[in-house]
Amino acid sequence: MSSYGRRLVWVTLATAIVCVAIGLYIGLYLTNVPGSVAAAHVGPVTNLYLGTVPAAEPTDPHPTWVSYYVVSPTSTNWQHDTTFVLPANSLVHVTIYQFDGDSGLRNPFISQATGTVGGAFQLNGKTTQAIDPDDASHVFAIPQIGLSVPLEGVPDSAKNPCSNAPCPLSYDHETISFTFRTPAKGLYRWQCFVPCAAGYMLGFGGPMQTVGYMDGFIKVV
Amino acid sequence: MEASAPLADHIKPEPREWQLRALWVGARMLCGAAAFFFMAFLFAYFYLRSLDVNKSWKIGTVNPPTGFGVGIVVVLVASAVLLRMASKRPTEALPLGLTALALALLSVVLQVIAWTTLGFGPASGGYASVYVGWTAWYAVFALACVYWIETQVASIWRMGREGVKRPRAEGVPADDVELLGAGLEACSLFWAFYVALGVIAWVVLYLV
Amino acid sequence: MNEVNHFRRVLLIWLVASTIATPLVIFVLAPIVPPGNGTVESAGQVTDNTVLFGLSTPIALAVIVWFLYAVIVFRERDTSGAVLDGPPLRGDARIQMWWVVITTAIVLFLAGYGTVRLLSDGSGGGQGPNPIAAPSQAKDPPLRVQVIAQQWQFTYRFPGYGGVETQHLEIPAHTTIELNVTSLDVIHSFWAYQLGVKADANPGENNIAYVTTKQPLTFNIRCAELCGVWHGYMFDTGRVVTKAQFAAWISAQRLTYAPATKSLPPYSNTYFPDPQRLGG
Amino acid sequence: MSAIAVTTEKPPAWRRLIGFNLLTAIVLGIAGYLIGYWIGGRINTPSTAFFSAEAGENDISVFLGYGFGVIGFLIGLGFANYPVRRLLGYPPTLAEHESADEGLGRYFRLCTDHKVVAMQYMIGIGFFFAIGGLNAMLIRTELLNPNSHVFGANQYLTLVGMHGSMMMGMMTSSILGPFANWLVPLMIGSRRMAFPRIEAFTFWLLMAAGVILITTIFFGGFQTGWTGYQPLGSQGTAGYDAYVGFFALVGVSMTLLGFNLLATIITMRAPGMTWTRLPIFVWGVVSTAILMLLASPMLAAALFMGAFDRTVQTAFFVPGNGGSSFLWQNLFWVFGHPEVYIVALPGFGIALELLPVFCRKPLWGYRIAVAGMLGVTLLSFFVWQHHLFVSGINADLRPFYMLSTELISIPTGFIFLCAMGTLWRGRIRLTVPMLFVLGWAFNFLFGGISGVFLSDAPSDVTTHGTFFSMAHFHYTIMGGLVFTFFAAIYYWIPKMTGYKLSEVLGKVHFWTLFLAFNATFGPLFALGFMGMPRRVVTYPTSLQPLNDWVTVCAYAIALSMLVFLYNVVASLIFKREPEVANPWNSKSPEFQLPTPVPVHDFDRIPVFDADPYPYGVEPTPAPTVAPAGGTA
Repeated sequence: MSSYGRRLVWVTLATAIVCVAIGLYIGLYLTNVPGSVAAAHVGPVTNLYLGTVPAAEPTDPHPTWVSYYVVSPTSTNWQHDTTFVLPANSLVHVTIYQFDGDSGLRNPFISQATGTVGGAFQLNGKTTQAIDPDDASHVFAIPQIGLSVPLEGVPDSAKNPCSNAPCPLSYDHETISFTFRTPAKGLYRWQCFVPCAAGYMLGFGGPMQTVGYMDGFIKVV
Repeated sequence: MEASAPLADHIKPEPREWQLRALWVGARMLCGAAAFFFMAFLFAYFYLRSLDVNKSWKIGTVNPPTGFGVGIVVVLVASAVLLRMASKRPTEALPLGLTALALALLSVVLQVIAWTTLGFGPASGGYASVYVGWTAWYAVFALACVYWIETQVASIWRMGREGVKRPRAEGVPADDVELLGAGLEACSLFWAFYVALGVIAWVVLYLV
Repeated sequence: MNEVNHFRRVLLIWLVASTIATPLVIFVLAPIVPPGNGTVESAGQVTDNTVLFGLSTPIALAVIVWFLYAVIVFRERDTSGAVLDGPPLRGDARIQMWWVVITTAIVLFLAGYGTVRLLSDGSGGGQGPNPIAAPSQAKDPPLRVQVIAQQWQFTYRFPGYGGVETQHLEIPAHTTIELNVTSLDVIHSFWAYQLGVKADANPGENNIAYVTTKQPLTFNIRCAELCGVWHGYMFDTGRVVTKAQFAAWISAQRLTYAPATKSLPPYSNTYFPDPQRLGG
Repeated sequence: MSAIAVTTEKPPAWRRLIGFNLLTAIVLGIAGYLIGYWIGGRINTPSTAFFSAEAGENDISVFLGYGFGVIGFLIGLGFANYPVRRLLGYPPTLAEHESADEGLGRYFRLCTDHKVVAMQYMIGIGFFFAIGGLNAMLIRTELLNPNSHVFGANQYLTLVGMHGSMMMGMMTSSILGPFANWLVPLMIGSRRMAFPRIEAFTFWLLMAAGVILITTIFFGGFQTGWTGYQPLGSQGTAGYDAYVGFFALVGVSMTLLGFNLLATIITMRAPGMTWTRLPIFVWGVVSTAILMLLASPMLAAALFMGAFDRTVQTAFFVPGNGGSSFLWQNLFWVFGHPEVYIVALPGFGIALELLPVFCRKPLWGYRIAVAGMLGVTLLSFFVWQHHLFVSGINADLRPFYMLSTELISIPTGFIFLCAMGTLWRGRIRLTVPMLFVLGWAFNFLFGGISGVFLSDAPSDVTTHGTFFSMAHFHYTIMGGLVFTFFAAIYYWIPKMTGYKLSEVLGKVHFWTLFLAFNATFGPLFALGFMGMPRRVVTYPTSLQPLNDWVTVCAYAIALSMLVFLYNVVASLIFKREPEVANPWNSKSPEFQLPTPVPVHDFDRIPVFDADPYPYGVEPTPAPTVAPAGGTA
């Protein structure tokens, strides 16, 4: 082969490798973005069922991380997605099956529910406005619309705690439910405010800073 | 390993004093870099101490291991003095250098023992952090110095055994004796400076 | 053509350009440069920016005119390929001296002016726990508001009103506000854009910034220091309202947040909530 | 050049791959990483509260993995051979693998020829520059729309941090690495660097650092930006360990690079090359090297503290435990501001070095230019707290830092004065390098003036931490450093490689880059004033049109870079038109040597009797350097 031809081959080869590498590189950034789930419509209100667990499934890339899940009404089917698609300007009834123990809040102010219809929520069927900040296990908050609901932790004395997802309702849990009005169309983020990321400084690393665990989006359509 | 080509005949060597001067200048510049490195720890010490955020400069009982501190500093100073003497007295360089080397190594060993017998952990507040960080990196670079001193001592030893070779082919115009002298001077100067930094660390960590 | 002519022509072009551009910049561009006229501090920043714009326009023009003139006029036009050299000018002590004098004068003026402006009222910047420049407090003590940053929202505490903590910020008009900015976790920065206020929120540190409000207005609050994954979403909208509205608002807030207020720690300049190191 | 060409038969290809070279280095690097990771796993005992076992990751493992990996990499390259020989007392040597017989192989192993190291730097830095640029494109893609995300919020922040770290960490050496290593020995009349092995070491260490930074993707990235503020950094996943490891190695590499250059320039100037005859580029290198030598160790120290916080659980930056977030800010910016000038000063040097050549005039005001550079060097150690005007830290010192920061514009002004003086009445030839120098002047002017807004504490309240400051430092670094970097490439690459670069493509590259650059970063000033903070994944909808415009222009920058890449590949790999020894009729020493420059540069160390700017002197004095006769 001529010297020119050889160079051509090398350069073409190098270009191809570089293009593949760039594709892989961008792909690495694009992956691990969790999918979105539409909330179920039951009657006039939209229902959203969520579950919180102390650890994700053993097959998860981060099996030790706490996480939110989308669950079926009877907590049988668990889906690891944290973008919830909700209809705009309508009431959404959220039910959260809370399987995690308590961690306590950094800012006790968040122990009070705000932004829900009626300014309160149902804790195991009991209307509650605020909980003891030290008993909080997680918070479901959409700061952009002022929604914030503390989730009571399963007491340490629980006999049958769930260690990782999926958790059927037979395990000890707290059921929190509330209704809120969705805002206009757009993308809103939600997060947890309890320093629940075990093993990270201030409890706010890892799952607290990774969309797909204790953070996600509300996609209002 | 050395695959370099010897200089061709028509290529004249560079001035012989260049490499000697480079060693002289290099040692002094390394002193500057080392000083700035440990200045960060000095700054951290006084900064955290003066802020005393959350009254956590010392959490619980945090007392430096004074006995080890004094021991380490004495050993370090002795080592630096001996190595400096070695560079000034070529005839006694080998025994002096060997002793300095042993003492330098001893200082690191003492430091390691001191860590295992500390009454506090790294998390016991600002002082504990600075103590652990500062002594750890001091020991790491002291080990690097131990290596440097060892190369000098080993060169003296080998030259004594194999005799002096006149100018070498690999582009070093200065002869072995000159290079050895310059290398030992640079090494001993930096080691002396480094030990001075250690004395400052000792004053700050144990006495202030 | 001799040197003096060139120099005079550059000077002339620069003078003309500056005379046209500088007023345009000062009177047209600078007033529309935010953060606007909403508070004493933001108005002060606009004034400050105007001065900087006004000064930098002729300076920038001087350099640009000089470069353009040189490149156009002194461009090599000999296309024969011969490489001809210019005159071997190696410097001129007089010009260098004047350059030093002029630039030093401008710089000292700017530093002096900035210092005066800064010390007059603090310019809305965070000044740490012991502010050196506070607005004149002749009439009444400033309203103290604590801004608590955490990952990832701001909440606000009013020590003068039973230590109530609120989700949003409303402040009265025509009042000097003392913002005490602190953080519960990492570094944030409280940036109230239209108020002309920016103060970093540091964990375990109290950072005080002053603002003197004027008319009612709505302002945007954003976090201006990277604080983690939702840094970009850490924003809020605050309002400056009349004093009466503020009184009504704050009592309503006290009522609404009574349950949460009970569990709050006593008001303090800084907070060190547990756990410090590890969560879980 | 080498007189003794050993004519042995070449061993087969597979045999040549075995030995101390890049391939071995990569294998040993990976092996070292695995060993370190394994050892770290042994150390970690979940019973102690100190280690964050619950996080499902082990920082000690990661750090030890990086450490052992780097050591394995360096051993594979052959960096351990000489130290072991010295350990056994064998006398010092200076050269390794400098023989031209080794051909391209030299570029893939430890080679102490300063020209080879320079070319290695050029390729290596260019590679990471491309990654940094790619990150920028991805960032701008994300910012196309405030309400829908291409990347996850944490992936976006990782991109921002990668872009910043890549550019600030790797590009710091973008001029000192390739150009100073290549030019300084030729300009001052020595054949080599004072410590050639350290020279090679800085390069390979930097490459290891760059690879470590890229591995952050596999550990979850880091969400702190290039400033790595604590305690946010300590919250991060193991991805932040990559940031710490990267910057610590960059700090070490920069310290040694500065050390080596400074030692060379101080001790190895040829007879007659007095301080006042040094080419101005060398003065730029001197001032930069001083900053590198003294400021970088503090960065390394700060990062070591951060690494300790994450592994052995010290509390340097944990406010509730006796540490302070301010400590990191102070230590980082004590390094960080000199760092900013580390990337600006070489640009000054190149601009002032090239202007005389293309104005056909001596450098106007040589001494004041030197004073300007050294003044910047000195002052840059006293300005760092202007990054902290609103942080609440030492607020009473703000007037001082305002003054010191604005004072630094005086020595910077000297550089402009000298540029303007050199242009005056010259015979200006608008070649591609000259265009880039003029582009530098224009961009840096606006970078400098916007810097005054940021240095003015009242004005800084609004502009701090916004796109305004982002635009400012892109004007100084991209508009300043990168433009001079390209000026240097177009000016010296023909000399370094011996092949011509296409002038037409060069001009296309310049004009597209210049226009796209200003169209991109100019509006960012406005965006900053309009309230857009840095590093945000979303922004008010009202700012979308301007952001979209910026994104489109940023893509234009990328296209412009592709033109450059095409030019390099087409000209240097395919066309290969030989370049004459002195294409610019420069009177600088390096252009008096034959092309390509022989391995040993000079047959005999030259004697200088003038500075390198004897333009316009009649009759033109003979070249100050006798050409090497070896090729004759």
